[in-house]
Amino acid sequence: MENIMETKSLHLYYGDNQALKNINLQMRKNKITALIGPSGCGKSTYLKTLNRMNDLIEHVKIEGQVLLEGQDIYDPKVDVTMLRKRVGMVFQKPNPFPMSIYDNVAYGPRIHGIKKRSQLDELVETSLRGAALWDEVKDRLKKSAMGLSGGQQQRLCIARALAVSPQVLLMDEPTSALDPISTMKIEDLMVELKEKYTVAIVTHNMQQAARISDYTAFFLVGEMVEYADTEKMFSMPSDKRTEDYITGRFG
Amino acid sequence: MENIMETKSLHLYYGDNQALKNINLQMRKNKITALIGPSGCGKSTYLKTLNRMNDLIEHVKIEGQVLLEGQDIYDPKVDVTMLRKRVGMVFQKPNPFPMSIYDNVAYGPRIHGIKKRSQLDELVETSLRGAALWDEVKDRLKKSAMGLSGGQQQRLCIARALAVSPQVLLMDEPTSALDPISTMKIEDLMVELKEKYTVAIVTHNMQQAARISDYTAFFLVGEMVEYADTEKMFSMPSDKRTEDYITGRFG
Amino acid sequence: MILELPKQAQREEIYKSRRNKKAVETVFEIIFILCALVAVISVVIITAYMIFSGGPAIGKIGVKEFLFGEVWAPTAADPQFGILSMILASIYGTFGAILLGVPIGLLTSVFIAEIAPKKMRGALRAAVELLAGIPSVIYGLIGMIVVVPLVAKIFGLALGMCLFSAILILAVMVLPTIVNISETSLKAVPRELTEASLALGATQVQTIFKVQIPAARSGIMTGVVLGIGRAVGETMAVIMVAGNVVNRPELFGSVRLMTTGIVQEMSYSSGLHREALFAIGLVLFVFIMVLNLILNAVLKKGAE
Amino acid sequence: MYKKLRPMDLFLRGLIWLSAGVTILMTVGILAYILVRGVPSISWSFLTTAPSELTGTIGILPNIINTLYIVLITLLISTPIGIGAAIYLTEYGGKSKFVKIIEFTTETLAGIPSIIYGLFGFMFFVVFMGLQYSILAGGLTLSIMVLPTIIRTTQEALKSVNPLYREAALGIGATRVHMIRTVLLPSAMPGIITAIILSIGRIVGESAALIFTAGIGVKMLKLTPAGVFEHLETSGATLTVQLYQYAMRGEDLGVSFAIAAVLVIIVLLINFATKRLARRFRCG
Amino acid sequence: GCASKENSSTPSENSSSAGSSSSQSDAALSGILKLSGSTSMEKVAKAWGEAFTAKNPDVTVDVQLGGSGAAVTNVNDGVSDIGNLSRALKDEEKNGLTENTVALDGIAVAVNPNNGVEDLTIDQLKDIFLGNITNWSELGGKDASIVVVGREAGSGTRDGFEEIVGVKDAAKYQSELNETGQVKNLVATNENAIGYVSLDYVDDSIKALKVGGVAPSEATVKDGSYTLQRPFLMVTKGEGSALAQAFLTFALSDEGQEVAKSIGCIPVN
Ligand SMILES: Nc1ncnc2c1ncn2[C@@H]1O[C@H](COP(=O)(O)OP(=O)(O)OP(=O)(O)O)[C@@H](O)[C@H]1O
Ligand SMILES: Nc1ncnc2c1ncn2[C@@H]1O[C@H](COP(=O)(O)OP(=O)(O)OP(=O)(O)O)[C@@H](O)[C@H]1O
Ligand SMILES: [Mg+2]
Ligand SMILES: [Mg+2]
Ligand SMILES: O=P([O-])([O-])[O-]
Repeated sequence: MENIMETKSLHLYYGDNQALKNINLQMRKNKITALIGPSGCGKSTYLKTLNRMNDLIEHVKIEGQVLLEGQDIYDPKVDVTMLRKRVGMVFQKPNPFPMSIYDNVAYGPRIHGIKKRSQLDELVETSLRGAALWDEVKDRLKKSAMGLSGGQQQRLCIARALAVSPQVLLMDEPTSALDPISTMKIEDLMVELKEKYTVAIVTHNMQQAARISDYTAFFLVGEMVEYADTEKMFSMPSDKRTEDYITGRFG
Repeated sequence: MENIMETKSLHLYYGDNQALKNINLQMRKNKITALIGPSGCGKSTYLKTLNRMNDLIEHVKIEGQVLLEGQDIYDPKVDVTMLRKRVGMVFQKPNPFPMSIYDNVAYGPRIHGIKKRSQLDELVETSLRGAALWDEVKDRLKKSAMGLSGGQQQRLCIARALAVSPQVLLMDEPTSALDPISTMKIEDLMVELKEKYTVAIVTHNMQQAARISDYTAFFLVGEMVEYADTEKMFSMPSDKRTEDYITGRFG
Repeated sequence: MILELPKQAQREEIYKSRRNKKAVETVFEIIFILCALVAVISVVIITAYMIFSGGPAIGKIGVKEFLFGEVWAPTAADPQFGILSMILASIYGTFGAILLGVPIGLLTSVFIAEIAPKKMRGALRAAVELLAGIPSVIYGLIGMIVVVPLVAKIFGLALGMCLFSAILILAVMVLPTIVNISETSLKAVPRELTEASLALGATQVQTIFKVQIPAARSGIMTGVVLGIGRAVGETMAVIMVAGNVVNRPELFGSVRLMTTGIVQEMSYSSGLHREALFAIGLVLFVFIMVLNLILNAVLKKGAE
Repeated sequence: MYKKLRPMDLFLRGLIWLSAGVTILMTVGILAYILVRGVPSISWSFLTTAPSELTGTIGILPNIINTLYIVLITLLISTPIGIGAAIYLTEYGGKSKFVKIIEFTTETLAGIPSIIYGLFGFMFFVVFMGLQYSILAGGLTLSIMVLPTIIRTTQEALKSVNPLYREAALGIGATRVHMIRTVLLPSAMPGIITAIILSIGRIVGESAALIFTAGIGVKMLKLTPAGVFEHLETSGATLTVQLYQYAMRGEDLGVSFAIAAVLVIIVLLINFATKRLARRFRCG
Repeated sequence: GCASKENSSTPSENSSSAGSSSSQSDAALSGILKLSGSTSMEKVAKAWGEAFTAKNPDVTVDVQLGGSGAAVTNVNDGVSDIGNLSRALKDEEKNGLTENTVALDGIAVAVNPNNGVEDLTIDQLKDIFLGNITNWSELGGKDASIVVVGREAGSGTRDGFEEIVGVKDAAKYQSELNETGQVKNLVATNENAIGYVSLDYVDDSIKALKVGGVAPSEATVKDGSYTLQRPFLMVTKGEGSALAQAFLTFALSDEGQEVAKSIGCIPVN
């Protein structure tokens, strides 16, 4: 099995406060990896280290390595914008830009130098199709994205991320703001996406993790307690704490 | 069994939106009644009709009757402040006033005309004892309440409510913001309180409802689906939807 | 479903940093820093100018003679530069304005935030904003034409231009500042506190005075401090109603405040006289700076 | 449980109503007084001529033009600088000491009374820079004066832009400058326009800082290419300054009130515009 | 006399004496000419400015106020090209300045038209302004306290008045105002006020008292019988710019003096 991303003895500190402790995790290519754990355990923090969104925060100190196809992404020579193009991110709350649906999706490609109208049109369509949103919005591409429902907005954000054709797609609780039907659509989508992309998803919903992911990592107060095949993790976790958490005994 | 509060065919509308539909519920004296149901089903709304906190919201329309010991509390002649003195409320998020611990507890009694220092001292002590907080704060009564931990603050709010000696105590998810240890303390407290007060509690935590309440009402999109003895409700709910909810099949 | 993405959008080396992109970033960052520096430089230059043009005069006149001298005779054969009367007039004027403006302003803000019918609030706010937007010269005009004769009539004065008239005008002028800021901070009082109080059986008025106003204290203080700043610094409205004679301040006597003292003589003064006027400016400036520090302290305390 | 009378409540309630009543009556009174006395004196020729000593007529066209000039110069200088500074403070500075210093100085600038700006502007621009009493000197002085308004309001606008937009843009690989240009500034635009309108209000209402810098000239603008620029070098009274002149001399109170009415109408328009924008701001 | 526009229509036959530049260069003149100083001279300076611009359309004449004291400071600082003074230069001010007497002016002692008093002696004025006499009844008026108003410390009018009346730096004012027009306004609106203004500001809204039995007018000022008088001066730094010189020449020309007279000033001879 091929690993696309890998973290080696990763430690992360917010000021004096250690948020990640010695994380070693290999993310398999074209698989969905779910990150679970109680609130504040460091899931989001971990996700953000994977495309250096933590750079925006002050006083963050990172030790260890994060490799993308064997290259250390924290190497000073790395161009962060190129990295983020390859490792895309979808956030917990849908955050479309206050512009048209079309412009939202075209935003990334334009940044990365695509100017030709026909090419953009094509990209926007494929991305929206990819995010299972095309049919719902194809007649209103020029309308503001703010008029979409929450679920549609979230899929738009996914389309926006797809439009720059990332290798890895990071999703931080992408369905927590959504109703059950939208949630289902996005779950289906993720499963489809993994044919072409590698997906990492943070979720609070154990059922969701069980339903869609191939691998699951369980975090607890900054540590990765267990990382395993999802099926195995949910049927017979090797760590007592994982079991407690999965069966709802705390959290 | 004596009923202290009772609602008869209660309907409540926020503008055009009906939030409560035909609620008939008798709250037993000196018992704990738990209100459960998925988010948005109207639990908080129902609780607030019991001491007319809904009066603060515009465009609320209420039909039906809410009786406190047989008196309709929505009678125009009713003095709302006296009603609220009799039907106290503790909120989801601890909300102590930004003043000393002592002044927080003495706030209600002072408002209701108690000025004598000795009397206030005594009331503050009994209320804090009642809320199982006395030992922790007796040496810092003059310190700001903002310096207390979340669990202590919540117990302070309970003490503050007790200080006006209500008959009924309404609690809206009083432990949702708290850590497990604080939660346990407050649960113990509630069980103690029911000897002297009648308690209604909204909770999202099924285990909590099962642990502490005598009666449970299950709400779903504005309707009260089922109301029964807690033990019965959790062992053999009579409604399919209740069962689905309790067993975690939705919500 | 299979995604077909154009070739151009395929993998690129993450090391391939585009140099001109970096350069643009840097250039803009520098431009933004420079913009930000303008504010700092302005303050530095203004401060330096105030000190260099006002400081020496204080030295020549003597700190004590300047700040505590009561005779202001800048063009006399033996000139004297004592500004005590002006300082006192400024302080009294400001104090009076605050004394009148704060209670009215605070209660008005309570009215707007809590009591007024919802539909009225917008109109009220608009009215207060209008009050804030009216140029001070117009207050001066109203003061001259309406207030001054009225004060003269009511109190039987020969001339209505006096400290009292100035106080009335200043009180009106600080009102919107106090109303606006108090209202904002009253609205910012967490709803939970209000609910908690009401749920304990407190009436609305009790809740306002025992919970909401105390909780909004730091915001209200901010309003007061800003109001003081506005009153101390106001010039044109005051010059039109205060009489402008350097007198030991009396409520119904003609007074000259620090600000009006500067305007009154600035354009024709020369030599030590002009420096002395700058020195008044310096005193005013220091006053405002101190206020500012107090304000910051208040805000910081509020944030805790 | 039935209602009872609470005298203290009633008393305090009465005080609140009284205070609010005083404030409202005063506002309405001031407004009505000015409009009633001023509007009848506004005529077409009053608005479109220059005053003349030779013919003894009074007109405020030069004052209107001077006001526009000063507004324009001030905004041309302070808007870009103010926005740039605000961007630095919200997007680059973080919580560094430098940012604290800038924020403190901005506060300071905001607190300095306009008479001090007048003094400073006179010493620095009029005398030291040799600009004499001129519209340019006035505009430069006011540029410093309104800077804090623009910085702070823009800062607020930038801060209130949904932080998720920033993450989203950067998450796709946009550079910071690109993100600012394509996402931040458009979203903050209503706030920035509000800042500009607030500044216009401040400039239009200013007098103390202008009397010593822009002076009290009432020269007509010469409508030649050179004249348009030459006007910057002449002194010029804005409407407010002119109002002060007429009011203090009391020669013709009708004129003072007419100008006051014009100013009040401008203030009303400005307030109305900011309200509209704020509403759009909230929805957008 | 100089009292008002109506009665000053006699054409002046005076010719200019101070200026020397010829009028053929007028056509080439352009630029901005900045004046500042005396508020008493505001009217005449602006009137000359208008007339001068009418002849030389490319010239802008920009008149600032500030009082006579400002004239000297501003000319020395280069803030103004010409300074207007409603008094003679003091010795210490003469350094490097060229002075031109462009008109004469009387200082009118102004009271409210409803005031019964008509005539005061210099000594009575002195007592009033020193605060020795504080009630109009002491002067034959009604029983009301006197409101003494004056000008700020740099004013030429104040300087001239206090000098002649003998209350230099000793006058006790109840209000100090910045401009001639403000004094006029206050006196016009306050029945008990007394102040002093330039003669060309006198109109129906105020009453100019006789001083020692002499009413102020062009004739009494010119023959010196009205003692409260002073010159109007325009000063330049050194020779002044060509534009300034041309302006002064114009002011002192027959045409210029006619303009001065038309707005109520007393021409120089
Ligand atoms: N910007 C920050 N500065 C300082 N500490 C932070 C910051 N962001 C997160 N933390 C801390 O780091 C820890 C991990 O936070 P993180 O957001 O990764 O948790 P999480 O697992 O995503 O939780 P949740 O499920 O609530 O989103 C927490 O203790 C949090 O308080
Ligand atoms: N002030 C209000 N105005 C309009 N609608 C409201 C208001 N408060 C609540 N609602 C609506 O009434 C319904 C019931 O709300 P309520 O807060 O009672 O739910 P709840 O059961 O307490 O949910 P939760 O568990 O999330 O607290 C919801 O649909 C809610 O959107
Ligand atoms: Mg998270
Ligand atoms: Mg609720
Ligand atoms: O303004 P003055 O003419 O009195 O100097």
